[in-house]
Amino acid sequence: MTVTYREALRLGLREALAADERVFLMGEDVGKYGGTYAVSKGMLEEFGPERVRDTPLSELAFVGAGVGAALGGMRPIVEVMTVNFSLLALDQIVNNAALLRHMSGGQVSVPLVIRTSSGAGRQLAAQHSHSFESWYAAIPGIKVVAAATIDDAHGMLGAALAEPDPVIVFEYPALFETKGELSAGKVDIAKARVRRPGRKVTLITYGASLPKALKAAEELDGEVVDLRVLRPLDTQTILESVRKTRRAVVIDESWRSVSLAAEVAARIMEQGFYDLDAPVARVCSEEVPMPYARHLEEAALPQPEKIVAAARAIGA
Amino acid sequence: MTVTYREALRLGLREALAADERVFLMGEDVGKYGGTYAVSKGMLEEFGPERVRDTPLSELAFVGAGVGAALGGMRPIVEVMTVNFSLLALDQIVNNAALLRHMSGGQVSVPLVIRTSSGAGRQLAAQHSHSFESWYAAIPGIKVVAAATIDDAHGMLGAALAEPDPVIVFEYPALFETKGELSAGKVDIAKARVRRPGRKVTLITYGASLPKALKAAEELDGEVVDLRVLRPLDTQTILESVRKTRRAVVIDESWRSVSLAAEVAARIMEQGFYDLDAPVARVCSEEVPMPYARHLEEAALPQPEKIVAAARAIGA
Amino acid sequence: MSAVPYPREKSIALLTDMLRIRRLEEKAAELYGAGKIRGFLHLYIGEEAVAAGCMPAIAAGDNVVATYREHGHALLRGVPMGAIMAEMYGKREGCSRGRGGSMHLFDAARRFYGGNAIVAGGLPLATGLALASLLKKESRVTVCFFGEGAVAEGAFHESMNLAQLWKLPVAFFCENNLYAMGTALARSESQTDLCIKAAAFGMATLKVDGMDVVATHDAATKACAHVRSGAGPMFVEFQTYRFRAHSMFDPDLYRDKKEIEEWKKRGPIHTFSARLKAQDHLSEAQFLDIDARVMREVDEAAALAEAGTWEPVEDLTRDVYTT
Amino acid sequence: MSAVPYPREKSIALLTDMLRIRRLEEKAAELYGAGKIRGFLHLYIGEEAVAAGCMPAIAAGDNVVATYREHGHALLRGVPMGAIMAEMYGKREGCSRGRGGSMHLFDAARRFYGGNAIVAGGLPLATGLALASLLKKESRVTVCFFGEGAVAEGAFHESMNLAQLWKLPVAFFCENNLYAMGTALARSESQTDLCIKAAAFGMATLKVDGMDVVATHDAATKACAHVRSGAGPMFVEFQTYRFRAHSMFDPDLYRDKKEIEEWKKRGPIHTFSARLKAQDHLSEAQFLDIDARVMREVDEAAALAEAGTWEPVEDLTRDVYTT
Ligand SMILES: Cc1ncc(C[n+]2csc(CCOP(=O)(O)OP(=O)(O)O)c2C)c(N)n1
Ligand SMILES: Cc1ncc(C[n+]2csc(CCOP(=O)(O)OP(=O)(O)O)c2C)c(N)n1
Ligand SMILES: [Mg+2]
Ligand SMILES: [Mg+2]
Repeated sequence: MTVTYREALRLGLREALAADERVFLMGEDVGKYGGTYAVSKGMLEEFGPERVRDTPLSELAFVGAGVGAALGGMRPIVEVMTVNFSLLALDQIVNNAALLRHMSGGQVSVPLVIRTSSGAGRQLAAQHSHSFESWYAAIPGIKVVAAATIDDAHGMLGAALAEPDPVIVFEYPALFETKGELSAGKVDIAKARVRRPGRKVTLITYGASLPKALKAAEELDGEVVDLRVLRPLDTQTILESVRKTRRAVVIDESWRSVSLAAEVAARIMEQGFYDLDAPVARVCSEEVPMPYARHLEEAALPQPEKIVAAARAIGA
Repeated sequence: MTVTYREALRLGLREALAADERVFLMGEDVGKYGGTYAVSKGMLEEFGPERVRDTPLSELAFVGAGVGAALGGMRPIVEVMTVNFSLLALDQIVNNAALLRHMSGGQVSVPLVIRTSSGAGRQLAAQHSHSFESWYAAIPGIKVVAAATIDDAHGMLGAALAEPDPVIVFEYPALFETKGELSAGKVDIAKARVRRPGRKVTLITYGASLPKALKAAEELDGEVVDLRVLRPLDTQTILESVRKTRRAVVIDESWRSVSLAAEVAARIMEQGFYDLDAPVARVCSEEVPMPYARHLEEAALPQPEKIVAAARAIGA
Repeated sequence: MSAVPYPREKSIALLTDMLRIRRLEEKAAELYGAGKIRGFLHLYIGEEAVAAGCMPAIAAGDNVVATYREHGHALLRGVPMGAIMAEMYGKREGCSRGRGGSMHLFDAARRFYGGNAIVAGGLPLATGLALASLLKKESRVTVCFFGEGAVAEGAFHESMNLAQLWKLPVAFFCENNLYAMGTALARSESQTDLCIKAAAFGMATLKVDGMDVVATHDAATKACAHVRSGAGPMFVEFQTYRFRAHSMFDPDLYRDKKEIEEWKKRGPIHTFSARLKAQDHLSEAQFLDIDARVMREVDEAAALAEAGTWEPVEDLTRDVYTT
Repeated sequence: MSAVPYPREKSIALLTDMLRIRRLEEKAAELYGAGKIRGFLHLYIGEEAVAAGCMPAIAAGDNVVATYREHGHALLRGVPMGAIMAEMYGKREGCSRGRGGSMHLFDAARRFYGGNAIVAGGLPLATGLALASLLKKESRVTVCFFGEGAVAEGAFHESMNLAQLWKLPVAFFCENNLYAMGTALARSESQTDLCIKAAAFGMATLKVDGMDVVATHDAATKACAHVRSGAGPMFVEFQTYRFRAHSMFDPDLYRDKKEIEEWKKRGPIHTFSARLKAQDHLSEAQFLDIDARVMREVDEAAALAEAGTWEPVEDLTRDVYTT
């Protein structure tokens, strides 16, 4: 079946609500409006206002309420419109969702799923365009996944709901119109995946940068690793590829400094140093608040040409 | 003059308030209580309630009010008791303090200084012990400094207030009782500093880990670089030292994944790869919410022995 | 239909202001369709009486903080229409140099502090601007516009408390258009009388018909005088309605078409025009003449934007830091 | 001095509960001085009538969420004193396995969800627990304790609105001891009548003398019945006072010693004892006997903590994830 990324998300969401009575969705405009990106369109009608709950603009409280509802035996899916607004809820995500299990000595689990969207590319300017996956990937106690493909857009939510611990699922508006084949099977949320085999350089990425890396790989005979799971990182898959290609470029839409790309580079350094023929390179967003003007936004983001140039610069 | 780190902070604060009428301090319990860590003790009496303002428990609003007051021509010093609570204010720090200048096309500056404390070591458990310097160091538009010495505890605040842009000054309760000589001069907030010369390995760190690194360096003939400025990083000083020692260990109290230590390692990789005789190693906090029990807390944190072991493991 | 209690000139100015917003935004919508303007575009059409009534009540030395639905506020604060249009195009001639776009119009010289797109994010900012005025003993009012959706946010609560506790010179102007995106007020607030919420902080409040530019102007005048007198902050609820969808992406399926039609009957421009006509302060010819002038201004603005230049890509990272 | 309207047995139980908190905390303070307990230790001494009155009104199936000043709440919820003391020691036998310490007492089996040390951070959690009950159609009340300092936080505002909007079965029990660390209520809230703040959400409210265990017990009973009936949330303000400093680090210089002395006259244990004695429900000998029993419990708890074991360092990273 050929579907768009958005349809895949919607299918996954409907299946999740249909499969388990404990699952419910809450967030701003998920119901009557149909979801900012129309992902939850039709769900209110299908599952009713108890299970598809529009919330007031109160990110801190409704994310925290998700933590509480998870403690109380439900399987909440909390939607935060964009990761930019999630900063308002970060206290509840870090200090409650992530810590409660450990600080109670292992007595409780918090099976909360947070869905949020990330990334630029639609000229939404500085307060709506940043990528904070890197921060979430730094927090012990939560898992973080990023859906870059049709199958992951469809399947990651269900896999996240099967986890006993908090999972943040990143979705990418820049990919919403992409189309592809939906396979029948389930997806894991444990492993990175090689999306394209190649010989000359490993391109490591996630989320909306995956198509850009794939495009660059054509020109480079590059192997493309889609991280998929940003916490805990699947270091093994990365290292296996690097061992083969001996060169790596990490592509990450985060600002460069202290990005997930830095972590990947540091791990390759620590565990694959002697496999490298050249230093690991990074292609990240420029260190600038995302500008509105299209040409500036494009210049601020990772692009296939920059990836190719970075790979060439390390000899690929 | 021999003073404690706390006294140095207090001196710096008093000088800042005395030097410029536009400077004022606000935060929870900075006034009547005298500051959680007694840093602002006596300031209310000396400078009055207009300029030493106790705030309600409202991190988001009073940090945001600091941004506004800076726009309005003041030089606010906003104290957030610990960096853990700063998560509640992160939206204002990122989406206003850091972005306003750029998203207005360079029309405004936000000369706001945020003082906050960071780090573990006093058995305050998971909600009061984490280090989020790494996150702040990732944000374009702000500067981030960490005071690890008596002189920096004294001088960084004044230097921060001289900046036209937002600066976050990290202070370390674990160091509050340390004593040392206070020199007369001003400090810059531009460069890292070599705190101890050495030949065999470069130990790169900041904040409360500095004394640990210095201790480890004794045993290792290590050179210790105190980053001091966490954003923008002074890569040059790091590279110069690594060029000499050919080995580096980065010590960072953050959780290991996506830490500032990762960034330092990535930069050394990018710009100093061919100077290295071995991979850069990291000694960070274990990826666990900080436990209360003392022996577990100690085990979770970087310690001199771990630093020595990490350096030995890369051949130093 | 009550008579407008203002001298004709003042009334005509208010009418012209409303028309300027309306025509600017109609043009913006058209240009959005043509792909000249991108990103989010939030139209103020239907709500013009609020900005038009408030802005003349706000002194040149006062501060204004607004939201992403701020074309009208920026325009009437004095930002040239061409600079606004160029900003929406992303051109260097834009009032935020093309960095901000529709949601982030800024004009520091006119003390117009955005264009803030985090809901309720402007309230702490306004509170701080007012704190600066208090500390500097300036007789400056800070006016903060925001939608009723913002009232649910913690930032609202914390800011209201700080402002009232410290008696800050800030006016909170809540544009209650009944919807936050697709969420009706009654579906997001347990207490739908927003003045009761504000009064619970001990704050002075006013509730006014936001479709009537006379009412909004009088309320804003009162509020600014109250705040300027040192009596502390004030909260004003403007009851209004947006005639268009939330943004250009919104299919607008969550409200009754009849409801929209009912509100349109109260449209601020035609009702005010009718009153002026009834009292012989306006003729149809005069209206058309004003409108033609406004349309010329709009066309010139669009032409300026069209002719504007792109920031060189090499300058991408300028203005992240001051130095 | 009004008579206590309860059967003697019930009164004695309330008295005993208050004493158990008092003696446990006095011991904890002593052990803190001895370096056995570390980190932050926040004593509840003076406020015992609140937890003691509330806990018997809360059913076994209900949920309780508390703050870092929660020894009393945990104890009266049924957490064994030894498990509390061991937790403060950081021992494996502690109710949070030594991971939490004084600020993070947990007992999932007793539905005691902390021990939360981010001020107001427990309110969203409690709101969510109540939401789960609503969705699961359980007749379960969630009771959330917090200090008056929390009322200024955005989390309070957002949670109150959600709870009332959705008519959630949650009781907000605000322990107003007049100070948040060194900040007096009047210096942090523009509106110091907290019930007015709560009522602005349309929520039912009660204000009660938090020094009188009869008053607290009756109020908590009423509130839980209200919430359990499906009538929606309720806010109760308990007016109380802490006799000790905020934490062991606090030099307590921000309040008048006379003020403390005045409040001590209203101390919940001696006033309640006096009433019971006046109505012949208690003799001095009986009091001493109860106290001796309580002291034995405290000594046993301390002994258990002392004899407790340390979690092996190899287990440092356990319980970060469930799997
Ligand atoms: C913190 C935050 N959450 C969500 C959004 C997405 N969003 C943008 S506008 C809006 C509705 C705001 O409604 P209201 O405050 O009533 O203003 P209006 O658009 O009606 O003028 C929402 C939910 C946002 N920008 N910021
Ligand atoms: C969000 C946050 N800000 C600040 C603190 C530091 N702090 C701990 S307790 C406290 C005072 C809280 O007062 P209140 O809510 O009245 O409770 P009480 O201590 O009086 O019981 C403060 C400021 C914190 N723990 N969390
Ligand atoms: Mg609205
Ligand atoms: Mg209190």
